[in-house]
Amino acid sequence: MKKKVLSVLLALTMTAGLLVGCGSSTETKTDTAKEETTEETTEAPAKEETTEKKADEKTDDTASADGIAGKTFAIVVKSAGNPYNQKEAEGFQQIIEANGGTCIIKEPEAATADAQVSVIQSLISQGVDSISIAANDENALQSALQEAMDAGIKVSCLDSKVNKDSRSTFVNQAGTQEIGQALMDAVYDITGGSGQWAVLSATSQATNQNAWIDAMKSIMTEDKYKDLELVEVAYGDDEPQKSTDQTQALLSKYPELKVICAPTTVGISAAAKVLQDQKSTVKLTGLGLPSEMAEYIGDDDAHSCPYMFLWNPIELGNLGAYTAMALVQGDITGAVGDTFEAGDMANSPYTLTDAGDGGSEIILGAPFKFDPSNIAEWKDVY
Amino acid sequence: MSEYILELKGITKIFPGVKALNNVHFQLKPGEVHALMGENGAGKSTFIKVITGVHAAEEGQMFLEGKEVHFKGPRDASAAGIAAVYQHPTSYPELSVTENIFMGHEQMKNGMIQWKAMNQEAEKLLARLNADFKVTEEMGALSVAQQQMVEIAKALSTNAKIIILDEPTASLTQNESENLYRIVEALRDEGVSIIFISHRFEDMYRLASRVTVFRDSQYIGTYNVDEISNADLIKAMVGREISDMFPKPDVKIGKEMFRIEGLSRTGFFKNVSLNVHAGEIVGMTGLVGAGRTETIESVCGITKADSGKVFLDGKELHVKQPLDAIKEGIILLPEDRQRQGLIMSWGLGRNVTLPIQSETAKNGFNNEKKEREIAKQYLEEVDTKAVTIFDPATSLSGGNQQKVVVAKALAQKNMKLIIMDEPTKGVDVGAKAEIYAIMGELAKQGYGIIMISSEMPEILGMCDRIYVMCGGKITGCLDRGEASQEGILQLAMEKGGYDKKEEAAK
Amino acid sequence: MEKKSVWKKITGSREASLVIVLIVLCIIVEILNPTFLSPTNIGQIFRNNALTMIMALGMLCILLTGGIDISITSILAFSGMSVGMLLKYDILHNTFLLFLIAAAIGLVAGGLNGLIISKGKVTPIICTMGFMYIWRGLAYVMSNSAWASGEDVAGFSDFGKDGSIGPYVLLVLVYMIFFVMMKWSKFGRKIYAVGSNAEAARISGINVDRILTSAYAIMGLLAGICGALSVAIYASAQPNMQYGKEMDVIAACVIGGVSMSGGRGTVVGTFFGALIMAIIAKALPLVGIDSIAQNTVKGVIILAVVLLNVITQRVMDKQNLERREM
Amino acid sequence: MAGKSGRTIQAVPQNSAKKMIFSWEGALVVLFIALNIFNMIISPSYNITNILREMPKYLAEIFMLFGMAYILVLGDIDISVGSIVCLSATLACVASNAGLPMVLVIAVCLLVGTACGFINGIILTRFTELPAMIVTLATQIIFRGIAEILLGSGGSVSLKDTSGFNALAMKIGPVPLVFFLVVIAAVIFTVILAKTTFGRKLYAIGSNSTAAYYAGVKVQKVRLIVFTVTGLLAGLCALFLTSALFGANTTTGQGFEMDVIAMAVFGGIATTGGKGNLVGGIISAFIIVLLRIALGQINLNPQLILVIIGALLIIAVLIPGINNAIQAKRKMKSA
Repeated sequence: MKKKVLSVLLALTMTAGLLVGCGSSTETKTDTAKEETTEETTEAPAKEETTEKKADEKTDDTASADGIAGKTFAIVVKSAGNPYNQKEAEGFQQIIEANGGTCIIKEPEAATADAQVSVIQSLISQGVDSISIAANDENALQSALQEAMDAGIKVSCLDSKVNKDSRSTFVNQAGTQEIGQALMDAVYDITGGSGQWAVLSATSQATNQNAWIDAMKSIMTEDKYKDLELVEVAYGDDEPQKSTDQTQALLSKYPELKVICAPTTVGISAAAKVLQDQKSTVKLTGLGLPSEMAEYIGDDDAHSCPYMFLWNPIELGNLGAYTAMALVQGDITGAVGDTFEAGDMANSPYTLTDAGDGGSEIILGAPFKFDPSNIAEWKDVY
Repeated sequence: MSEYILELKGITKIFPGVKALNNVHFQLKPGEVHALMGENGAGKSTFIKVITGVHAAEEGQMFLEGKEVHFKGPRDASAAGIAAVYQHPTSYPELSVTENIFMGHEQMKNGMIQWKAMNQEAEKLLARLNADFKVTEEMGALSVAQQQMVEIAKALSTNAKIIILDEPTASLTQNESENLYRIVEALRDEGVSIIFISHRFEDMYRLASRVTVFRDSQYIGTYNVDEISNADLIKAMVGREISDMFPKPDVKIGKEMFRIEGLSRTGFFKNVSLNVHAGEIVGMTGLVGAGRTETIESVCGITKADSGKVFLDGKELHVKQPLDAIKEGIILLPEDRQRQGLIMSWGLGRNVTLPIQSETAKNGFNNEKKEREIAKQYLEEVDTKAVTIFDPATSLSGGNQQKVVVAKALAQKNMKLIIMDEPTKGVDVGAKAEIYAIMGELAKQGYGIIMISSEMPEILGMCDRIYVMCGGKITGCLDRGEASQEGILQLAMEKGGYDKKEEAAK
Repeated sequence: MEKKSVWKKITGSREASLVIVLIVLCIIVEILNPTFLSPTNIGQIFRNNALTMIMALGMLCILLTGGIDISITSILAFSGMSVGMLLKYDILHNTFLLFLIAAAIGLVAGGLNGLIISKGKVTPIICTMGFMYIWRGLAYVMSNSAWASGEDVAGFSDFGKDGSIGPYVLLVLVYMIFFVMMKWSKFGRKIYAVGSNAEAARISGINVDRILTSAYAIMGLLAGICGALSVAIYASAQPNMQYGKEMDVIAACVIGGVSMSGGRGTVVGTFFGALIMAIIAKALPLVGIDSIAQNTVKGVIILAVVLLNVITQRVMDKQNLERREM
Repeated sequence: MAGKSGRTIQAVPQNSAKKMIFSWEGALVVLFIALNIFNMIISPSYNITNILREMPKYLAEIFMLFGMAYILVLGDIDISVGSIVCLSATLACVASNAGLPMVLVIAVCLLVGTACGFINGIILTRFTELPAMIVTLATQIIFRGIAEILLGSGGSVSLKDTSGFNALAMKIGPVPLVFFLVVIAAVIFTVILAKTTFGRKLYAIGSNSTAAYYAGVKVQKVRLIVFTVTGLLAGLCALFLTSALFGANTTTGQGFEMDVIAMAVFGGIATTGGKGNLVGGIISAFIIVLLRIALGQINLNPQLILVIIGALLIIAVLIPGINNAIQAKRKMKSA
């Protein structure tokens, strides 16, 4: 009896709450149109039609309007509490706000695709105009992002892509092939052209790292690198403790090892510390944040890493912002061959190129080399 | 200097919702054994806890050797030379005997516990009590009687002037009790004052010189043991007269209904055979650890026997789990009511209908209305002192809890054999008589009854036949006529049992 | 007769059976990879797992009282992040003071757990689950998405540098203190008493609430110290540090024979349990188990050791019963 | 019968409105209403369409609440459910990509979950000495570990053909299919727990498993069933999660176990067993989900959201204790 009454009460409050919710929603500006159409139509196809129509209207509006004033741009990073992501988001925010737009920086609760889905859903609710995302999984966000696109939101990704059906375009920090080539040449250079080397990656599932490692492997088949032997790809799961264990295991398993290449920011700093503490002759290269790695970069034996690479996450964020603005303003649609201006960025204007997966991409530039000569200058930037 | 070593005046203790003690008095002379009696719930245990500083009384004064004292905690009492051995052994099963003895007053040197010295001291204490176990043994591995001895050793280790024994004999067999009596007498002769709480009259007669009775949280009176009759004492405790303690009805014994043949379980009991007839009350007695409870638990499917057969009404049973036994009509009233018999946080009604809920249910849905009716019927039938069937089991006294367990058994319609394991353990005298009456009634209705008990009077008073066990074997079977306390004791301490006799015969 | 009692001692003691598991594990790994038992490797085993090993002692106290604490790595992250931030923004560089601050943060966090559990009568797993979210979240908020990098913590990390004896000294010191405390101090024995029978402990004058609070406070203290130690060893403070590792700590204790229902467990057992976990972590990459299979192997080993404990216990019980046979 | 004193015992249950309102569930209902009002004030996007759109992912989690509630009532715990979701989702994707028809894919997903739950149950019932916490901790690592092996170096698998899973994600009007399924499951599980003999047995075991065993309850069989069903529910969760993610990866379902335990505990189900009911659990699940949605909509730092949930959890479990203390004091005065 008690429970029956309770459930009735519950049902009542739910409906009441929701009704009031609908009422109040009509006051919100961006949602109004969509809201009413979904309320009136019950069939799914009809809904798609209306939302598409709405999307068209929006594009028309923005094309004629001046700039992006009043528009909201969201950036979804991979995870919270990571300076690389933070710099990327800051770069994004800087450009959007300079141009009069509103910027939302969204961090998922955890570094998982699940958590990013909730974030995207929340952004759709808020009726943002653009979502730029650094994906934790290439495919898992597809349905959420398609829903966003159906709702008229421009979706682009940066840093770590989603598949071609889930995005308009991808802002790539550097070409996969270029990164592979740069790292491979670094290994060749540091080993002196022959000997054993190993890779310390993030998780075995990390999309970017896997792509780069694959690129390195394919480059290694060239005749130039025939004396190099890749002994193992170890995974430190982007945890300092596990990365340390793995680095130490590499050292004791392969006494002949000459170079470790760590294309991940957590892995490279953990490995750098191990090598430097042990005064090991093994050298390190890879991709790392200058601020994290300043301690370990140097040409002498006291430092474990002669040089490493990265791109500028702030510039990546900047370019992501320009791309999102161009999409919202209708300057580009995401088709290969589109070009757009990106303020005073070095390589502006940028052109969309074929990403190799059927979609388009925009490449920021070549990876940047950090060595003892410039590390001091960059370590305070990012 | 006062005549009394300990004196309490006008003690009142209030718990949320109840007055556990209402203006009670108590006087203890140096070097006497003073019995404290009363039904469960009369406030004895609370009173003890007030003396030992576990509870602080709301009103009243306490004098130790004439000086008023205020204990803020058990430490103060212990420092003043008061030690208590509680009803439920307050031991630490995972810790060693030494540690149990010295917990709270370890011997220290430079901030370090002196294990070696403590072990030696503990050995001395145990030797004084004629104990036969090592001080390094884990408490949990000891028998109840041995644990009791550790508790006494613990009291002695504080050089207590006053030792309180709260129902020390409740879990002991006759000769274990005898040993305890000797220890208590020795302590008394050394000048220690002892407060002794017990439900057993024999304890009181054997040891105490004076007795104080509490009833319903109130002080009734203090009497010299020599001067008060048994009936008067019971009347003081219960508040009414109990005419017949053991109302054993004259029942015509029917045909054999239940038989065990050669039941064995490694390490617990071996080659146990017994039988029960319709309308017969069969007793099983022996020392604690003789294998009585373990045998019965195997019969009821709680544990598995290694070999042997069980027959009910001529049909061999294959009991794998308790439910199988219950379905066959073998109902067990387990020894430990609070752990095995009842779900203490539940209402009485739910407890009664737990085993039969599937039978009253429709398509798996509980028929709550019918369950309430059944619960009410049987709880009233055994005359449970409760207000509603929704009262939690925790709110009842031990005796009434036992009645709920009985009601739970009675509610099972297919009951044929009822096995009661220590049915009156921790039950006060009034409720005891009522439980005996129910047993008699059940026998009259033709049920077979097995009663496991360590209490000699009820075994002798209620049983038609008595099986005695020792060391996991049945050492003898006595008829009502031929049974005597001495005869039973002799069998209970005899090792070897039937086998030995058979071998001798060969 | 003498022989039998020695044998009985070996089979009867859980620590002894742990040593056997440990030796077997070491032999297998050593055969598969002969570099395993090199001094460097052994040193690294202790250094890399110092955090788990130290926190296992606190967890021992808590499991002894019959509780559990799953907030420890969040407390660790919070205190570690505090240390990292103090260093990053050049507020404080004194190694000793930083450890002291980390310890104080841990003590307060643990004490809070203890107070809510003992005075508020809240089940430990729920209370510490709440704080697991809270401290971790606050670590993120405090970090403001920045890490303390190797350069930021440069001087401080010398304490935990490979080659520095700092972590070893700390490890040995903490184990010695606990070994003495749990066996020879009144406080240590009171923890056992409370876990074994809280009601009895209350009656014998032990302030149960205070012991409970202290146990959680000690756990917090160790977690706090480990926060600073983690920053020193890995020369980096990140808000997600040691995420999920509380389960490793609990597993280490259980493998070491600490009962989750309270009252049973020793410092020596905990040490061996933590060591087994450490060796698993160290050995898996060394023996060439494919890295994607390493978690499975780790889980199977934990389960196997725990089941082995139960089976051994059952066999021992059965033998005891047969001995009792008349 | 003998000794009868003619005393009667009340057997009519008292149904007082006051008791109901002051129950934990009553408080939760009030909180639920208050929360909705609060949410509407803080977030302009908080309306039915958005809630229904954001909810399916959380609804999939709520499936596991039912199993977890049962397990907590038993006095056990299962921290492997998140990993079971991961393994089931992985195998479902693998099966779907292998070209199996949707019906079989669903069967695979549910069977894998059930099998995992059964493994937990078998270990726990065969080795009753072991606490559920440590066993499910080990299987938590193992189940996700197996998924990691299956997923291989990519670490994620995506559906080649999403049509089948699209059907699962379909909406009836604005309401997603999964919402109806959750409601149906909620009714079934609530009724079973509250009204049937099986539910009563769960409470009996959770309150005192020894006494329940003596009273003829097949304790280990019931535990085995409950753990297995929880596995099945985790499989169901995996199915709907996959229909939202179109794939699976090694982090799928991570942390779900803590989410559902928090929901159950906030709903008044004690981890010590024998207490609480699903009405409370379900209301609290919606409270937590709606709070998350609203706070997400105002772009609060997600870590702060976790801090708030953590604090709410602790306050929720502290209230009964404080309440008891106050009541005891009041009784003390009246006595």
